[in-house]
Amino acid sequence: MNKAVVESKQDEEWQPKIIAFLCNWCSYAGADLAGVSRIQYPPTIRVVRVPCSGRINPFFIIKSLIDGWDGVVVSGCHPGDCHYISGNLVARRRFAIVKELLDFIGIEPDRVHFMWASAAEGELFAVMIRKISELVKKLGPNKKFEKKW
Amino acid sequence: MLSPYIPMLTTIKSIVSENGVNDIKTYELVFKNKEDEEKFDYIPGQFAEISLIGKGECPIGIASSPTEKGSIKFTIKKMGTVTSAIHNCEVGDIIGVRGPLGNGWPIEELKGKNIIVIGGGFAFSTLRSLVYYMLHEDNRANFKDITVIYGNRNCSEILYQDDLMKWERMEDIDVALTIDCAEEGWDGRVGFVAPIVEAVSPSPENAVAIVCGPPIMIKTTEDVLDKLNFQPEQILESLEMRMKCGIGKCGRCNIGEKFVCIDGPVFSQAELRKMHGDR
Amino acid sequence: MKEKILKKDQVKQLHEDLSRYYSFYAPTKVKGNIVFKKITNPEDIELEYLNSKIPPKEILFPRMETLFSYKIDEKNIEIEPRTDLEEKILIFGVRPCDAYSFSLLETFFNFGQFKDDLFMKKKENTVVIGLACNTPRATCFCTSLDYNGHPHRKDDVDIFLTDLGENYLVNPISETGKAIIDKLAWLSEANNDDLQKAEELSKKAESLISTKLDLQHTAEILDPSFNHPLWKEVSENCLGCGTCTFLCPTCTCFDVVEDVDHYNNRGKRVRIWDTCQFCLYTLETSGHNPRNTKIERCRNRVLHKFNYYPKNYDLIGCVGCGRCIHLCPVNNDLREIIKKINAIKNENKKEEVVVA
Amino acid sequence: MVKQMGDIQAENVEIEKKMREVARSLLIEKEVDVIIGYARGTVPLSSSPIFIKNVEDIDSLIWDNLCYVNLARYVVPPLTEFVDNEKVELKVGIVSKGCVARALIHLAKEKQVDPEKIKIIGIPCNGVVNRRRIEKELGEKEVLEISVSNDQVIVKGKDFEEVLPYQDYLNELCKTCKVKSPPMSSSLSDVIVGESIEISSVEDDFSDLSEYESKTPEEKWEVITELLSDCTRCYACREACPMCYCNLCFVDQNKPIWFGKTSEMSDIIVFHLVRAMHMAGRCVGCGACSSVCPMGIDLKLINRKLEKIVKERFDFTAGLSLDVMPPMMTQKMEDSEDFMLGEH
Repeated sequence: MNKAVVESKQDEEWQPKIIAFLCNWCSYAGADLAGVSRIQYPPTIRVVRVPCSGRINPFFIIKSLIDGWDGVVVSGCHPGDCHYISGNLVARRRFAIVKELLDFIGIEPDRVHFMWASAAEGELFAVMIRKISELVKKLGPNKKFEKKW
Repeated sequence: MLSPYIPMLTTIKSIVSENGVNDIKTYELVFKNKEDEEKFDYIPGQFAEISLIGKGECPIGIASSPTEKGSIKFTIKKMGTVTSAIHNCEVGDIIGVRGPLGNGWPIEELKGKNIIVIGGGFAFSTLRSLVYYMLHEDNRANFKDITVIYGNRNCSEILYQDDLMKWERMEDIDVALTIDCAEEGWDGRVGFVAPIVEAVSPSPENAVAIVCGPPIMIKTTEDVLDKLNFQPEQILESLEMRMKCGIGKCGRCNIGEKFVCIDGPVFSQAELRKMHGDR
Repeated sequence: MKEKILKKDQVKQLHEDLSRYYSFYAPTKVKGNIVFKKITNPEDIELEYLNSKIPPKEILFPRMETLFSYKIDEKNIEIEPRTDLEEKILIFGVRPCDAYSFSLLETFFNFGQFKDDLFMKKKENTVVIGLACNTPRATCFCTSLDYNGHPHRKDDVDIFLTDLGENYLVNPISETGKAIIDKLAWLSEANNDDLQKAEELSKKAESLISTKLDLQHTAEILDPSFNHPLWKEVSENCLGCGTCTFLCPTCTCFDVVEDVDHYNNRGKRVRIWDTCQFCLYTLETSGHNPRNTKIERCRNRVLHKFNYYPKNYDLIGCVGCGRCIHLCPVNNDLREIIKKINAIKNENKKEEVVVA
Repeated sequence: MVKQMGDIQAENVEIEKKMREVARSLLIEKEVDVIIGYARGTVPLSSSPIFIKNVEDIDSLIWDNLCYVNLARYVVPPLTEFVDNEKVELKVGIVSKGCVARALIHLAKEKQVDPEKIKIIGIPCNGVVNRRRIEKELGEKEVLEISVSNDQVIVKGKDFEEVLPYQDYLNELCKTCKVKSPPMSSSLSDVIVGESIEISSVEDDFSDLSEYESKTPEEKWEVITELLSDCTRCYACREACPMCYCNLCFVDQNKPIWFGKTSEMSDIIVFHLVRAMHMAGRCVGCGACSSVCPMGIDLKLINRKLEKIVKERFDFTAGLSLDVMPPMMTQKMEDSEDFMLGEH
């Protein structure tokens, strides 16, 4: 994970590195569909597959920011479609709080994104990633948690 | 003077898996600088802080004997953050070593005595060091009878099987191996360590018993040794505790006013009885 | 006369002269708290203070200190020892109790086969300018301690200042101190009146210390009291935070952690303050914790200072600054604990078992 | 609902007297085994939690404006005692101002305390004096005595006396507190000293937050960094918090190590951020974390924000009733998604 960050620092034109937590049943399949359908989206994201968006401990998001990822995106099934019935609904409440608190301490709101994407929404997934990449790119590198040396 | 917090660098020369489930491995380390090897002048029973740069440090007993020149050995069980990371290392990787630390087995006091070495499970590493040391041709004459009693849960968990097989064939050492429950293909003793000690029944005359193992084994063995008339001064134990610095500064490994890292880890039972502290 | 006079408005000049040779640390106010900081602007120096919130041990034994740093290059590792230990440090305006804590820490860090080279080197390069304590707090009890603690104790400093109102009486104590004073030729001479005034202030300060504790026998009383029910009693309302230990001038425990910079493949091993009041302090990997409840942890803190220190180093591990008393969130008063311990003396000495 | 300020000190004395009576009868009638209350501190500007088992000690109980510790902190895990080698859970009477009772109700909801074993001795509170602020503002003058009368805090020292306006020198969270007495709650057995209040929801406009919230991310980061820069990571805030009862806090977890234990700014901020995250929908706004902080860091910004989030999103205020499910323990299909990236 950190190797990726290091590489990004050496690139000529800065590209953000975004970590994406995708739920196994919908969003990961959605990303897959985007790939199979040859829909282009920027190569800024690195995917971590999780069983369900409810699996995502808010600490995953914060740890990603500490470790220097420029953006975080979390995606799960649409409400009502969760493979585990309500995992995404539980997660949604959690994310609401994470998002507000990150905003509250002064992390730019555009660094952390939450979305729903079903297995059929390859196109939508690509559109979203394009959008997120743009937003994060505009913010520049994530330096807030960088340690002093 | 080099800071006592700075490790000496070594490279892994070989890795031997010691048990069936593969969570105990013996690492043979070679110092990168020859001078470091001379500085690392140890006796059996001492330990060292093994560090994986970037991950952290943990105290591990030295499993090799000072008579084995050229390398040092550590037997490490996969337990926490650092040991798990060490288990992911390969031959050639760099490992830091800080030591030798602790008092070690009191070799001078052991001279001229019958030595009964009682070990249980994974705690055998510093005992291996001691036995190896005593069996060395330069040292063998200094010690009288050597008895080794070593128990394990099952036969796949027995450490240092090559060494033990060698010792079993030797004339001047008695080895009693035991496993907790009978197993197919095992023709040795069966039972916990304490009853085996009772069965072997070593004489307390001019003898020292060295006990190392899990707490419950130590407890039961102590009772048996007591029954066999061993005095508390004749029973030696090696303790372990959470440590960070290993040099008596970070504060956490105290039992009463004694620090396990500098005053220990070897204490006689008589000393332990006098110590008031949490352990 | 070796004593000199430093006018209060000359502190600026003193700072200017000395900060050329030394990193000049002095008490300063940060968000309402007095702490010792490196001073660049002499206006920031705050000498009218009771005592600093964080003890000046922070300068020699910082909250976070690099043990060594390293570079990782594929499989190769390069270790870089500390190179900044030669920095000349001057600590200005230290209260006598905290000045003694430096000597105490030196005894500890220099003890035994392994010396703590980081602390010792820094201590070697440190000049301490003490400041007499004219306004001891109600919680101070330095006069009860075994080191002849006194609000005007001069032994542990290089130069000793006494606040005479308008001026400071400057008293060079050590050879280093004398050499420094010799260089500061602009200091005016002190006269006998000044000395007498300082003497009076010293007596007055002593009389202001209202807490008197009998610590003569505490160590020996504690010996057989390891399992006394007292420990449950005194730890009952303890929260288990680290306030008492973090803000104690004699607490030295630390944790060693890795601080890795993944961006640049480098890192450092640092030591950070740790405290016996935390559960993680003694928690072993197996899950066993020798000091599992706050009863054992509170006991360890008291025993460490009042029993283990006397046994190991022949001195009490407390300077009597009273920080742990007035900063404890639940007012778990050390003085009360000592009184309770001393009361054991009169009890039947049979061992009782704590019911945890 | 602003109560007419009476003579605060006289009120406190009255409450103290009644409280002791109630506590005494509870102990005598063996309704509880131990009373947890406040005792006079040995230093000014403090109070000390006390565990009373004998009726003779009842007179050590006090009630004043410095009872800042949230006593609900001491009942998780439950207090036990060995009787004939058997562990017995004690019945506890707790001196409870509004926030202590709220914490207990919430803990009961989280199944951390058994309502059967808890007896709330309800106290109407008129706020806790902001001891850290007084300490800081009086600078390097030692406070030796503090008293409250009418609407003034009188602070005395060796050669000074200061009179401070009471309302200004309350804890920041007490200033906005709307639940001064224990909220009536059917299944926690209560004894109320003074009047109790029936309250099912709290109205608040959170106007105190609007200034901060209008800042840019950079400014916010700066404020937070500045606020927390003194933190020594002694964890007094965590330990004093009735809701921080985890056996193993995320700070102490070492498999995996989530973040550093150093005193670098980024680590300090992460600690407070994640602690805040865990407090969402649970913080009862007692302000104990700020009162106990040895460095005098006031966490009210964070506490208030948490209150605001759950109030606005889930219309919930922690610890008011045993019947409402806390927001983080449940979910609804129609929860707002305004924070999510949509197709728009």
